[in-house]
Amino acid sequence: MTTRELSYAQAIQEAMAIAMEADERVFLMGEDIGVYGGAFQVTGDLVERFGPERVRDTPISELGGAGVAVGAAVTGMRPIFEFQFSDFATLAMEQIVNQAAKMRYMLGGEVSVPVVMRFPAGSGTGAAAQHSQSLEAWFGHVPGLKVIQPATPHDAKGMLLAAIADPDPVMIFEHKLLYKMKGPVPEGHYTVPIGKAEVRRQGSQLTIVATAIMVHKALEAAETLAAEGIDAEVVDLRTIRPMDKDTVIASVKKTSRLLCVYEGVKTLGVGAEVSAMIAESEAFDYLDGPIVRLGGAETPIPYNPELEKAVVPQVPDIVTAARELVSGRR
Amino acid sequence: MTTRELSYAQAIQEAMAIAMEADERVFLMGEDIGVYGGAFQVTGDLVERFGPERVRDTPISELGGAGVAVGAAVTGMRPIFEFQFSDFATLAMEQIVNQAAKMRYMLGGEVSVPVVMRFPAGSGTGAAAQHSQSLEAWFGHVPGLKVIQPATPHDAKGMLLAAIADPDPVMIFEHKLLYKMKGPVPEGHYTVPIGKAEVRRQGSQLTIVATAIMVHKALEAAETLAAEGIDAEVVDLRTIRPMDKDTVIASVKKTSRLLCVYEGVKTLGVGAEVSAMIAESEAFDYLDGPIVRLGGAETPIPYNPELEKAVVPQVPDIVTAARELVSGRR
Amino acid sequence: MAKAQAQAVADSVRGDNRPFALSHFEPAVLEDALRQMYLIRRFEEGAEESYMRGLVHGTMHLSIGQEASAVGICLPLTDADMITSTHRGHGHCIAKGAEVKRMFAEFFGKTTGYCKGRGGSMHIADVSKGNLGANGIVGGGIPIAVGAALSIRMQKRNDVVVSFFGDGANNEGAFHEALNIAAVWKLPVIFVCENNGYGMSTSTARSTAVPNVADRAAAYAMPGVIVDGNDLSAVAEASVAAVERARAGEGPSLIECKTYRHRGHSKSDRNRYRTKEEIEAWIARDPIGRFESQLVEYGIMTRDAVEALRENVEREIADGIEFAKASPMPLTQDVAMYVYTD
Amino acid sequence: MAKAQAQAVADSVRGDNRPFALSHFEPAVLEDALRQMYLIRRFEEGAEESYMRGLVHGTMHLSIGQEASAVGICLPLTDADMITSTHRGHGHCIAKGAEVKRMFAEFFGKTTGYCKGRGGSMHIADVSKGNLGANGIVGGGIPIAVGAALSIRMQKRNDVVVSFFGDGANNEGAFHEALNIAAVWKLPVIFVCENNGYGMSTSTARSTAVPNVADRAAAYAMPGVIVDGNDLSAVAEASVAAVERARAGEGPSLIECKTYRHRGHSKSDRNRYRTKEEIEAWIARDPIGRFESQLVEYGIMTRDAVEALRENVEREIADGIEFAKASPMPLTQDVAMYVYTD
Ligand SMILES: Cc1ncc(C[n+]2csc(CCOP(=O)(O)OP(=O)(O)O)c2C)c(N)n1
Ligand SMILES: Cc1ncc(C[n+]2csc(CCOP(=O)(O)OP(=O)(O)O)c2C)c(N)n1
Ligand SMILES: [Mg+2]
Ligand SMILES: [Mg+2]
Repeated sequence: MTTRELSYAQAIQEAMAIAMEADERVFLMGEDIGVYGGAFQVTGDLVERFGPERVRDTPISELGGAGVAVGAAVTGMRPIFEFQFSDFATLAMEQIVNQAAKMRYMLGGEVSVPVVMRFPAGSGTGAAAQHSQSLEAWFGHVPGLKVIQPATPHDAKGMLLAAIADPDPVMIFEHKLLYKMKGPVPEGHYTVPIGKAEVRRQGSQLTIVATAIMVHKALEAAETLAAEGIDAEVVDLRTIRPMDKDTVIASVKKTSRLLCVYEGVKTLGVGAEVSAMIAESEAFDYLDGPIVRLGGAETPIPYNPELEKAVVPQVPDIVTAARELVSGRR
Repeated sequence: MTTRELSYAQAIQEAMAIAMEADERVFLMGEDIGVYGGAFQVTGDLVERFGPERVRDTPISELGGAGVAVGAAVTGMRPIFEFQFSDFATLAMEQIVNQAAKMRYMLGGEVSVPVVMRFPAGSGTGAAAQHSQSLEAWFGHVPGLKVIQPATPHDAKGMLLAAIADPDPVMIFEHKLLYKMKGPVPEGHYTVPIGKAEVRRQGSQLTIVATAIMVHKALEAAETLAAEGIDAEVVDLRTIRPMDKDTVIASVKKTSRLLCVYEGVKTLGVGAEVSAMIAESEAFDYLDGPIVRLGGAETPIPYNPELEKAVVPQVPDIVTAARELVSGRR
Repeated sequence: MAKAQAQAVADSVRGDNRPFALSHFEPAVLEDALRQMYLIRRFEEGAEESYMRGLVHGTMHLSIGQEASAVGICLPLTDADMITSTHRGHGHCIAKGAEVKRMFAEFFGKTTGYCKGRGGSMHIADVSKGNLGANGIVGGGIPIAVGAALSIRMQKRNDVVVSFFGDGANNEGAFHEALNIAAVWKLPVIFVCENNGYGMSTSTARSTAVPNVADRAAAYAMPGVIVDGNDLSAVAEASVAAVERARAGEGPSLIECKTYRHRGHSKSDRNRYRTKEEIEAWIARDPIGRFESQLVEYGIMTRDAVEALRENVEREIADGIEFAKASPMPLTQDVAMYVYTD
Repeated sequence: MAKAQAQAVADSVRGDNRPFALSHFEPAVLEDALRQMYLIRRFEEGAEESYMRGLVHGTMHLSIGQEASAVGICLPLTDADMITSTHRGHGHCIAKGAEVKRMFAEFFGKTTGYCKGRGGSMHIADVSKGNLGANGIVGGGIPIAVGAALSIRMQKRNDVVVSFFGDGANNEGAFHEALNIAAVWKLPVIFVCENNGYGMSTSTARSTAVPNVADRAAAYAMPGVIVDGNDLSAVAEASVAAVERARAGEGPSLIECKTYRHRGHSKSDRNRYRTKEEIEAWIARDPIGRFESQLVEYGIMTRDAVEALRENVEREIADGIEFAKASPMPLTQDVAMYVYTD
C-alpha cells in the first residue's frame, strides 16, 4: 500500500469516503458539512461526490440531529454525525448518554447503536470559552460509549475506519490544531484498533502518557530532555474508553515514573483516570515518585492569545515537570 | 439552637424556607415542585406558604428552565432550580456549562451567577438506566461551578444555605436514598462551608474517602473492620469542586492507605480525582500500598433489583477492599 | 399484525354511516382491536397488583383510560412499521404486538423479559415487532423516530414510523427540533401526542402556550389534527390518513389524541391537582366500553363473543403472570452483558 | 440612551405620512440612530482591518448590512432595559450604548476591554448598559433573556428584555422552550429574529419548515410580525409596539427582521452558497443609505450635517483603535481572575 503525506483533516475525509464507497449504509450528517465543507473543511467536497442525501446538512439542532443519528443507527444505517464544535455536545448529552450509550443495555441486547460522532475539540484558535473545550473526560465516564482521540493523520484515518465498523457508539475527539498537521497515511482501507495505546518513543526514566495534541508536545519535550540526558518514554493513549491499561502499566513498570499530560481541565480530566488506574495497579510498587499531572488550568479558556496559551500545558511545562520528577524534586 | 431529628428531604426543605423568608430574591423553579411537592417531596407544601410565583412549576423544559434560572440569577434574583432527576441534566449541560459556569469569566467579572441547582441522583430505586445516574464527576470537571454532595441532613441544610448565599453557581447532588434518612438538624440559619471535607470517624490504619450515601456504607464497614481490629478513618468528601485537598492529604499522611468509595461509574468518577490528587501530593511518600477505588460498575444501571445492587459498592465490598489493603494483599 | 391486512372497504361503502373504523376494517381486525384494549387494561391492572405484592420493582406509569389511542394509532401499521414509545408505554407495546408474558417477565426482572431484566417498565420494547422502546426521558424517543424514518427513506422502503409522546413532552426542545427536521426532510413519520391533560401535575394550560398541541403543527408546515382519543374509530381514522400520507412520500403529520389517565401519574402521586369530578367524568367516557358498544350495536360482535374474548384475555394475563413468576432471575455475574456488542 | 427620552409625537401628528420613526422620535434621536448605524459599520470595518493586520485573534462575525435591525430595535429601549445578543453581536452592543474604544480594546485582548480580554468578539458585552452579552452558542441567549424578564417581573419593575437571535437559531430547542415559557408566564420579553437568509451556509428553506420564522409565533400564542429589516423605521415601529405591549404586561412578541449580511459568515467562509447577484441586490438595499436619504429628504438633517456626523464617527473609530492599541495586555498570572466571585 502506498503511503502519502496527508493532513489530519484529509485523512479523516479519506476514511469517510472509503467507508461510504464500500458501504451504502454509511452517511454523514452535521451542520454545514455539505457545500460549506464543514467549519474545519473536514468533509470538504464530499457532497459533490456523494450527494446531499449522504452528506446531509442539518438544521442547527444538535439534540435533534444526534437523536436522528441514533435512530438511524438503530434501524440499519451507519451515520457519522459531526458536531461543529465539541462544545455543542452539551446540547446533545441526553441523546448520547441516555439513549445511544444505554439503548443496547436497556433493551437486553436486542439492538446495537453503530453511530459515530465526531467532535472538533480543544483550544488555540482564539475562539474563547464556548468554542475551545476538551470534554472527552465526560464521555470516558459513560459505559456504553467508546471514546477515541487520535493524535496523527495515520491514526485518525485508521481509528475512524475502526469506529465506523464498530457496532457500538464511538465518539471521536479531533483536536482542531491537528487538522492541518501532516503525516504519512497509507492509501486504501486499514484500521487502527480502538482500545490500544501506542508507545511513540521508547525511554527508560519516565513515562509520559499524553493525549491528542499533547502527544506532539510530549515528543518535543522528550527531545529536549534527551539533550539533558533524561530518557523519556512517550505513550499516546489514543483511546479514552476502554483505556489500554496493559500498555501504560508495562511502561510504568519499566520507567518507574509517570507524568500525565492532557489539555482538558486537570481536575477530573483524562489524566486523573490514568493516574488512578496506575495507583491501584501492580505498577504502584514500581513507582519511584509521585504521579504528576499536567492538565488544563482550572479556568474557562480565555480569548487573549497569551492567556489562552497559559491555560494549557506547553512544551517547557512538560520539560520542567519531567525534570523535577526524574531528579526527585517532586 | 435546638436540634431536632429531620429527614434529609425535610432538612433541604427547611433550608429553602429559611432562605425564602430571609431574602425575597430567593425563589424555586422546577417541574412539579408546586402542588405535587416535587417528585421526591422535597419542596412539599412550600407552594402553600410562598405561593406559585416563588415556587414556580415549569413546563417540561430542562434546557429552557435552566437558562431562565441563569438569566434570573444574573439579573438580581437567587433562583434554586430543581431537576426532577439528575439524569435530565443531560438536557441542560449547555446552560450550566457554557453559560452559568463561564459567564462571569467571559464577561471579565462584570456579573455573578448566583444560581443553585439541585439534582436528585443515584440508584437504588428500581428506576433503571435513565433515572439512576451519578453524574457529579462531570460537573466537578467544570471550572466556574461549585459542586457539593452532602451526606447527612445536617449538612444538606447547612450546605444548601451556604450555596444559596454563594455568589457563584452551585450544583448540589442529593442521593435519592438519603431523602428519608433522619439525623439531627439544628433549627434556624446556619451554614456548612463549601469546600471542606469532614472526618466522620477517626482511624489510624487506612483512610476511606467516600461521598454521599457511600459515607454511611463506609461507616458501617468501618464498624465491621473495627471488630476485626482494623482501624479505618472515614472522610466524607462533601464537596467535589473545589476539593478539600488538605483534609484528605492530612488523613492519608496519618494512615498511609487510601480507599476511595463512590457510586458513580468508576472510570473518571470522583474517586479518580481523589486518587490522582493524593498520588501527586506530598502524601504520596507516606503511602504503604496502592490507592484502591471502589466505584460503580462499568454498566448502565440495570432494572432488576439484584443486578442494581451489584453495580454499586456495598458494605461487604468495602470491608473486603479495606481488609486486603491493610493486609498488604493489594 | 393481523389487522394490518385490513382491507380498505370504506371506498366501497360510500354512504355507509357507520363509524370509520367499522366500515374500514374487517370484523376480525376490529375484534382484535377490542381484544388488545382489554389486554392492555388487564395487563396494567395485573402489573399494578403485582407491584402491590412486591413482585415489581421501581415505579410504573399506567395508561388505563388511554387504550383507544395506542390501539387506534397502531391499527394501520404493519410489523415492518416502527414506533417509539414513552414512559407510559405498556399500551403501545401491546398494540404493536408484544406478548404480555414477556412483558410481565420483564417487570419481574426475569431473563425471559423483553429486556432480560435490564429495562423494566420504563424501557419495555419488542424490537422484533418494530417497537424501538419505551423511554424514560420525556421527548427522548421523538428524534429517534425521525432517525428511523430517515433509515426507511435511505433504504428506499415504504414503511412508516409512529412517535408517541405526551402533552408534557411538547414543551421539550427535542419535540421542536425533531418535528422541524422531519418536515424539512419530508420523512414518513407520524407524531402522536397523547394529551391526557397533564404532564405529571402540570396541566397543559399551565405548561403550554397554545390550547392544543396540534396547533403547533403549523410551525412545521405539517397537518395537525385533533381527535377524541377515547374513540377508537376517530383515532384510527386519523392514523390511516397520516399513514397513507407518509407512505405516499408526502411527509409527516401530527395527531393529538385528547384523552385521560384514570390513575395517578406514577406510584408516587398524591393526586392533588385533579378533582374527583373530572376523573369521574372521564371514567364515564371509558374508551373500551364505548368501542365494545359500537361493535355490538353494529353487529360486528355478539355479547357472547365479547364475553369469550374477555375470558381469553383473563387467561392470557393469568398465564403471563405464571410464566413470569416461573422464569429465572438473571445472574449477577452477567450484569455487564449487553453493555457492548460482541 | 438619549433616544430613550424620545417623545411619542406621532399621536399629535395624525395625518403625517412620514415614515413612522420620523414622526415618532425627536430629530436628535433620529440623528443619533444614523450615527449609531455608521458607527457599527465603521467599527466592523475597522475590526476587519485590524484582524487582517493581526491585531485581532480568532474569528469574528460581521453584521455589515444588518445595522437597521440592531439600531431600530434598540430605539425604544432605556438603559434599564436589557438585551441578550449573539455571535454576530457588535451592532447590538453599539446600539445598546457601548463605547467602541472598549470594544476595540476587547478585540485586541486588552485589560481595558469590556471583558478584560477574556471574552473577545463572541462575548462582547456592556453590562452597565443592560447588554448581557453576545453568545457563542446559537440560541444560548434566548432562555437567559426570559430569565432576565422573570427578574423584572419578580422585582416589579417596568423594564423589558430584547433577545436577538438569527434564523438558524430558530431550529434550536432552546428557542422553543424559551418562547413557550415566556408566553405561559406572560413575561416582558421581545424575541427578535434577524433573518439574514442563512445560518452559516444553510438557507432558511433548507433548515426551517416554515417560510417565515414569525410564522412560529402562533405556536406560542404571541404576536409575530415580519418587517423589512433594512428599513430602520419599519424595525423601530415593530419594536415600539412590542415594547409597549411588554411594558403593559401583555406578554412577549416575536419580530422577524428580514435582512442580509454582506460579508461571509465568519473569517472561514468560502461563500459557495450565495450568488453574486443575490449579494449585490441586497447591497443595493443597504439600510444606512436608505435611512440617511430619508433623513435628508424629510429635512431632519442636511447633507452637511450628515457629513459632519460621518467625520465624527471616523474620529471615534480612529481614537478607539489607538486607545485599544495603547492599552495594556492582561498578565498571565491573572488568568484565573473572574472564574469565581470574591
Ligand atoms: C426529560 C425529562 N424530564 C422530566 C421527566 C420526569 N417525568 C416523567 S413523566 C413526566 C410527565 C410527562 O408528561 P406527558 O408528556 O404529558 O406524559 P404523561 O405522563 O401524561 O403520559 C415527567 C415530568 C422525565 N422523565 N424526562
Ligand atoms: C449551538 C451551536 N451550534 C452551532 C454553532 C456554530 N454556528 C455559529 S453561527 C452559526 C449560524 C447561525 O445562524 P443564524 O442563527 O442564522 O445567525 P447568523 O450567523 O446568520 O447571524 C452556526 C451554525 C454554534 N455557535 N452554536
Ligand atoms: Mg400528559
Ligand atoms: Mg442567519
